[in-house]
Amino acid sequence: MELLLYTALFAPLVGSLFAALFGASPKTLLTGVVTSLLLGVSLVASTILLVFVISSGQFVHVEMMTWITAGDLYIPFGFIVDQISVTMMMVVTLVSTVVHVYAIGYMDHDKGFNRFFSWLSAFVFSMMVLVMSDNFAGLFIGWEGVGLCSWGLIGFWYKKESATWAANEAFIMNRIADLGMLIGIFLIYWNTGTLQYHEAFAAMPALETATLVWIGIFLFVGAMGKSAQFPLHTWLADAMEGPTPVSALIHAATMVTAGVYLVVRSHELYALIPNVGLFIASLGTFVAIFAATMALVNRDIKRVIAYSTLSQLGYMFAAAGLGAYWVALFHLMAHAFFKALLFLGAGNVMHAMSDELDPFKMGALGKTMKGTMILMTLASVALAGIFPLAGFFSKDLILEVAFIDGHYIIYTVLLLTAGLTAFYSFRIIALIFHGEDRHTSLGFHPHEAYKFMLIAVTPLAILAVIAGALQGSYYEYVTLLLPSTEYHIHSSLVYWTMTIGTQLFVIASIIFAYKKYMSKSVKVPDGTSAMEKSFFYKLLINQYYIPYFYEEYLVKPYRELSTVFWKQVDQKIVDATVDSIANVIYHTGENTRNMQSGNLSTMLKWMVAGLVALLSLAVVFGLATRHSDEIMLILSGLGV
Amino acid sequence: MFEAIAFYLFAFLTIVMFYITVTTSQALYALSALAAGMIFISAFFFILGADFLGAVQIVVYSGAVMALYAFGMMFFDTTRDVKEKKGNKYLITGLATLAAILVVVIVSAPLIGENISAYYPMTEGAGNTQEIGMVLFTKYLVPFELAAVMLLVAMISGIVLAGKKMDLSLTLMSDREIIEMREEKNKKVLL
Amino acid sequence: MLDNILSILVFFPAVAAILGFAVAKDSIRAYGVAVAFIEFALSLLLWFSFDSSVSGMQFMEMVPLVPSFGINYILGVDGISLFIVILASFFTMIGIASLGETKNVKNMIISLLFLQMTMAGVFVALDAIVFYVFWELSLVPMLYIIGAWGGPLRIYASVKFFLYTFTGSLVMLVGMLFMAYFYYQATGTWSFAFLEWYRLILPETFQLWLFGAFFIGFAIKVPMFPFHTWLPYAHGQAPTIGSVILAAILLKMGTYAFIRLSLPMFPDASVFFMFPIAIIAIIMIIYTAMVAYAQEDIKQVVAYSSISHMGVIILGTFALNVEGITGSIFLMIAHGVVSGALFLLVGVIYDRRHTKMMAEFGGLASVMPRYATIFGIMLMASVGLPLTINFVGEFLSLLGFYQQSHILTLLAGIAIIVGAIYMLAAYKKMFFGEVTKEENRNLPDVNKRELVALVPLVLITVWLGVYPKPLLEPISNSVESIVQLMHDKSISEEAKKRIPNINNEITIAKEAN
Amino acid sequence: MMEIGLNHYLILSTILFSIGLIGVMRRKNLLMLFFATEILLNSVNISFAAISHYYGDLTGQMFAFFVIAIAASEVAVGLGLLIVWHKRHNEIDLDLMSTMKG
Repeated sequence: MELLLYTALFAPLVGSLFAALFGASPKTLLTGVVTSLLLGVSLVASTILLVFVISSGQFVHVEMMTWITAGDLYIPFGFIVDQISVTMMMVVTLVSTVVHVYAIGYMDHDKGFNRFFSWLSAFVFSMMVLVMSDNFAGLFIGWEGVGLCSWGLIGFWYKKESATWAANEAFIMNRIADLGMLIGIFLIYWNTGTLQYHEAFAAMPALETATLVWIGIFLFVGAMGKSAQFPLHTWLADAMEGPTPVSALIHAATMVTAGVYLVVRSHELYALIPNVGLFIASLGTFVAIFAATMALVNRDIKRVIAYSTLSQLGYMFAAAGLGAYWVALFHLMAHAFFKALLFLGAGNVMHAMSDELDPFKMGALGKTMKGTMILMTLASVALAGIFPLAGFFSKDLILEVAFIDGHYIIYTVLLLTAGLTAFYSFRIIALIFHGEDRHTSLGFHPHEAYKFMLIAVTPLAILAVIAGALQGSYYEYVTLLLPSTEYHIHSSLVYWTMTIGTQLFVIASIIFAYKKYMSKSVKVPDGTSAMEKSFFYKLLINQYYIPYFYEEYLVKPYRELSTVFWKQVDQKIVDATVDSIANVIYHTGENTRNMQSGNLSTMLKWMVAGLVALLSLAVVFGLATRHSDEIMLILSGLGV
Repeated sequence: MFEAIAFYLFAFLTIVMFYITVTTSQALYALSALAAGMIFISAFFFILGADFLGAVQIVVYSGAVMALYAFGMMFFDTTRDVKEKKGNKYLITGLATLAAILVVVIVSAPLIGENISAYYPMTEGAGNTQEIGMVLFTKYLVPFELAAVMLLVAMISGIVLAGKKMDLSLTLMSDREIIEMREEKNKKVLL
Repeated sequence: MLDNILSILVFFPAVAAILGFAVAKDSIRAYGVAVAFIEFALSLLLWFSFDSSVSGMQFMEMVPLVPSFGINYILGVDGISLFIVILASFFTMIGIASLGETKNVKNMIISLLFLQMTMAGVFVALDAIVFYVFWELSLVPMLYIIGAWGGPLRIYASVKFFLYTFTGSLVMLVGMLFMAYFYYQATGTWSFAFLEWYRLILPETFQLWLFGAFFIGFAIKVPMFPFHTWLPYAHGQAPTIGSVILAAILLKMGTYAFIRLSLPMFPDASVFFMFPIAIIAIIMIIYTAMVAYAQEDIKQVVAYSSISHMGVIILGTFALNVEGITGSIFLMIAHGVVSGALFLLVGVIYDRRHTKMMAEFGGLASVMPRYATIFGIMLMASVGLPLTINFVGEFLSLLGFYQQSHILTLLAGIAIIVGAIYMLAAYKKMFFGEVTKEENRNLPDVNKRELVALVPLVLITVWLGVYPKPLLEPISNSVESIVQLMHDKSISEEAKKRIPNINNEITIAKEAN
Repeated sequence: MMEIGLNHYLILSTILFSIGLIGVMRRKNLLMLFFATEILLNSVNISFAAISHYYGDLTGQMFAFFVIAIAASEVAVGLGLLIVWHKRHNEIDLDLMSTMKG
């Protein structure tokens, strides 16, 4: 089993290094194929591990080697495969294999083909480290590693100013959160004396609640960054500057869910501090609706999907915060499948439309891109949570959890969000694939993507459809580790009313979206319609002015303050002080030069003056030594 | 009693003479006053029982040094006034007094403060000259010889320095000649 | 041979430098590389024969110099100094090997070899006077390197560098003399040996004053805010090799001296000044990082980033526990490698374009992909990404200080944010975007000679990031003994509380097992 | 008052020393400068002799003796230099000697 573990872990790294060897050379299909194959190997290994974990109910735990030791601190490279991590491993390897294969087609014409695969595989490796590590430090390695790869992949087209800007923004925002995470790790170490999960969690019940609350908060701050929770959410939408496979893999299926993974992994901690959990749930709920509203009006397909991701992450946090960790994990898994599918579909559309992203300029693409249309519609249905697709099982469960726990506000908001989700999902579906043909007049000639790309994504489509069916068995095995809170609404009447009510609400939203955006009156907006002039539209299209706020009140002041520090403080105060000391000495010399007039008479006078000074000193010191005892007495009296 | 009268008398005379020396504008007066002062100082030495020192004082100062000065002055145009720029009189006096007091304080402090015993006590029954001879040629033999060498060196250097170009006499030259000579020299310097 | 290996390490380069005057100009480069390589091999030999399990001094040598005043020539090495010595010889080798076209190359190499002597001397000297002599001597070759091969403002920069650090060291010298005098008062014999000074328990007021005197000397060297302004000038004007050695080794002298002298000699004062110094360190971290962000010259960015990182090192040092001090020593080495590499990288581009202004570049990633890759790796190391060398040190330093103060560590942790900001901004300006300047379009990528210098650094960066144990173990051992010494020596309650008692913890751990 | 003690001599010496110093500082005539230095030396000689007398120690006299020797040498060399200077510049005014201007 150890060998399998290492295979699953290091195969992507080998792939990455292999691709890196060709990094600077022109495109070779080889890199894409090799990395994909190695990921396939990793996927197979993960699957075998999954089967092992399911069948035996045991963990696979290895300690590869020591990483850091100093004093009492001991951090090994340790890896663990248990129910939680193997779920994540499956999600990661599966989605990334699909994305790799897809990307061979997608990045076909790109000059940085080899570089792309190197980064992408490196990302998978980091993600594997993140989920498989058996301690917080190892988690942090993966945590930062995925941040790095995300930086490299968002800024993959480094000639584009917006891409590099977004890459830096993502990295820095993540760093802010990572600081919180780091502090959380420090707190854990100094309070429990270890960073190993099982030891640390075992020691936690003995700690004071206040300490636990701080640990919980700081770890969650880390999770907020990676999972782009408010107020650190702006980077995710900007990250859409990266190639679409990247968006599918990193910014939908895997990396952004790392925060959720962290909370799930630390469930023993959060179970001790339900108040923090409630805060997490509230924030998640807020982000769910907050992001969904922004998705309503956006005119960029990828951004809409990004906001949708954000919204779904909110759902996951809501579930995790309320203590339904397995539900969160389940939704994470289901979401990974259909969201990656959605993104990859969007990638096809983008390709077809020569990187045009405005759905209002498309319309009726369904005629030329049937395969993509089916896939995306499927993903959207799953996302909207229609029975019997994956989204229904996972999302409905979250609503139930909120309802049963008595958090009706959370429930109501999440329900509302479910409607919004359905609306914006089908808004873009309708705009892209149905309605009037708006693109031909703009000079676009769309074409369907390569066949193998479509085939590559079918596993995701299948999973998006059937994942819900796995709920029962999934529950069985994952609750071996996670708290087995099963949610049953006692009255079946209430249960059915709720479920059917939700379904009807969602379907109504979908129909509304279709109605609105399939009509022939849909035009490319030009900023003249009444809706576009309304306050809410402006608020939403500008993302609640939050990026503007960050730019104006954080970035700019930082830049200006930096310049002030350099030009004013460092040069005009600190350095000038030093120089002025030197200048005083220099000018003293320059001025006293006149003393050396060369006039013997004057010099004699100075000589006498000097003699007097020296003699006086001699007398003073003579007296001082003679009376040193008395002087010491006086000085000590003065407290010197 | 007699000692006191002698002290005050010679003290007064010495001070007056030296005062004249530093204040007069006539070099010749100054020289004469200085010579007189030197002789009066030797009186103190006699009073203090340092007979040999007194004799040396008269011989060396009033005899040798004064004679040297007198000869030296022959080279100079002593009649020509050197322009005395009057500085701040009080400052100079103050500085001078302060310096003098400090010197004396430092020198005398250990004497007053502690009872120091004689390093080379005077020998009973021997005359001052004899005593000096005994100490000088035993304990201070090396410094004495060094002083002798030093005097020799000084003598030679004096001769060499003063004896250069003895054939030239500025006093006998006309002003024009002097100016010409200077210019020549400046040229050399410049070259 | 092994008995005198430290003396050989110190004086071999000096002797070689003197002989170097006789070497022909054409072959001086090969000669320099050979000497530096032998020196490096010797330092490696030192490492291999070093017993990691011993926490005290090893390879001690002693020759009396002025016995009546207790001035002796004492050398010794422990886990704290070992790796800095190796780093010094390593960088001298790398520096000479990568030396580009330079005028008066002979003088440069001879200066570097002399510098190597002083650097090795500082880190192995165990007698205050010998230490001071090497400490001051190190200024001379550096002064010459900056003054003779520097940029347009080189005279100003070199004089500033010299006078500033020299002033500080004079205050330190006064402190040392007073320390020796106090030792004489207390024991009746004169001694300048560090190990004997360690044993002396000073009254708290004396500790405070002496700590202050030493602090000024060290703080200027580090350089700590607000004594840092000589550094940007020195780096800005120095030739590449000068900056590399300055950043990699010379700055470490200050932080090393804190650990070697201030902490074990003045434990109470260290505790007393812990928070003021931590606050200075935090100002250093954030303030200089912001200043670095505002720079237009890439070399200045790296220079200011050095100061910022030195702040973390100081913070780790004053954590006063094993984790923190071990981390700070490791970070010294890490920072040496990374900033040295960054300065080399800046030198690479400067050789090609003769400018260091970032506005002159842009889009280099497509022109010089290998250069961009190495720069990127070093940048990520500088930012402190896990599995690079810097992370281990930064993590341990901050972790250590967290025990002392939570809030201050949180503030200091901003380092990882601001560090990312200026580094990424600089990288973006230089490497991303379209190639805008015509001159940049055909720049050659890194050549073989540069790769010889850079690749080992990259390898070390990753190797020690993944597997830092070979370094951490001896360092940690030696640090434990110092921390224990501090705990035992400290007088005040506060200090006893702040400085952990290792023995206790070890026994507790054993019982628990 | 009538009993002459060491202090009297010291005071006298002080006065003479002051006079000498005043001369050194005020006179611009180089020759006068030499005279003033003679006064300084002599004033010190008086103290030496007096201390020697009152403490019964010959060292003071020895010192005075050497001082006289030095004074003699000084005059010899000094006058020689003075003569050279005068020959060259035809003046012995201190204010005109300023080649040492810094």
